[in-house]
Amino acid sequence: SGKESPVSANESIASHFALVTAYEDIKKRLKETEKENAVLRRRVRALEERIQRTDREEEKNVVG
Amino acid sequence: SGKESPVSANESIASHFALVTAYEDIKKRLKETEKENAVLRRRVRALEERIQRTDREEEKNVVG
Amino acid sequence: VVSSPNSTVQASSFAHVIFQNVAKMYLPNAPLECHYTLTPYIKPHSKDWVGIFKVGWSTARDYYTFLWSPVPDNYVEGTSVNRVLIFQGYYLPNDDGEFYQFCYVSHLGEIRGASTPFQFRAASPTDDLLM
Amino acid sequence: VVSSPNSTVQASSFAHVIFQNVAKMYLPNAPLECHYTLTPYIKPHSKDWVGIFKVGWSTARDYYTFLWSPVPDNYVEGTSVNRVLIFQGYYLPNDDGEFYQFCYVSHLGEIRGASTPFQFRAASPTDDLLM
Repeated sequence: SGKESPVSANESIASHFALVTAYEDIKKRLKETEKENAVLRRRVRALEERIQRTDREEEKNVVG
Repeated sequence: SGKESPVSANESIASHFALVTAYEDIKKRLKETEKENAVLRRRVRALEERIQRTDREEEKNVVG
Repeated sequence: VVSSPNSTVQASSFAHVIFQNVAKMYLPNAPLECHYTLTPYIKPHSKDWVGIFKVGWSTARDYYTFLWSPVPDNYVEGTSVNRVLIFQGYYLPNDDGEFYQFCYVSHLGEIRGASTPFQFRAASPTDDLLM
Repeated sequence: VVSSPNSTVQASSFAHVIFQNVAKMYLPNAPLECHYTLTPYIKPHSKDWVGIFKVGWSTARDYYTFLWSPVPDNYVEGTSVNRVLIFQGYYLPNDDGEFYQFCYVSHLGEIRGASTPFQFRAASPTDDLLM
């Protein structure tokens, strides 16, 4: 950001190309990570529900 | 990708600036999502261990 | 085709318009509010416009859709002004998994501001991206 | 400063060198293998080099570190050649949370290839990024 030296059109196109390459990959990774995240959230919810059910059953056993 | 018309230096710099803005934000989101992911993985592991413990205890109760 | 080499002066001008409260997701086919601030560094013109661009665009002609940015009523030069434009759902991209961004383009075709990216995503009960 | 406007010819030349098997993470302070393919479209020169750049770099002078890319022994023009360079750990970035990429730069300073991005991250037992 401190660099204010003029950059040639060709260099500017080259750095843009390189950034596009990087951006496309980071975008892909973000989408993959978001998908994994959704899967993990569902898994957490399912496990939590299972534990709640078990807890309720145990309570019944103790009370009954 | 089909567009092969020459782009001026200024336009090239402008589109680069816009891409940098987008890239920086997507990068930030990837990092945040990866962190969430790590938290979720730990949560899944903790819940799974808890369920395994409960299952073992129940088995003992049944057997004992 | 090649323009003057004053890229450093140009560079700072890319942030003369600041987009505010840009969401990560918008509903397709629903009106989209675009909030932005004209900083004192820009002199608005009635033929300035705000475009929605797919991230990675090459030229100002690559816009997906656009709206004119009217000069504010009672505009005083050198002041900061908040503006809102509403894109109608009909003209917006579908839920296509792509990232888009707003850009403010002057009547001379210069980019004066670019937003963070957003997607168009249909609401889904299985989507809960909040922790 | 402004170069000739043959940007379309130039554009395709950015993929004349293809980086292979680029990881998402590398250990800092450990030797880093960089694999790449010289396609038949590039005529390698002994003063060509491969640099590690922080993503978002502006000019070829912004490299973090670099190695010369020697012309392969028995090189036959117009053929495809796989190459490996090994960056020594001492010269690599630390675990700084930034993204870097390899770029192949010709002896004339032209970018002829760019890799996908990677980070330097110290190994940690709590890190399990695999599902």
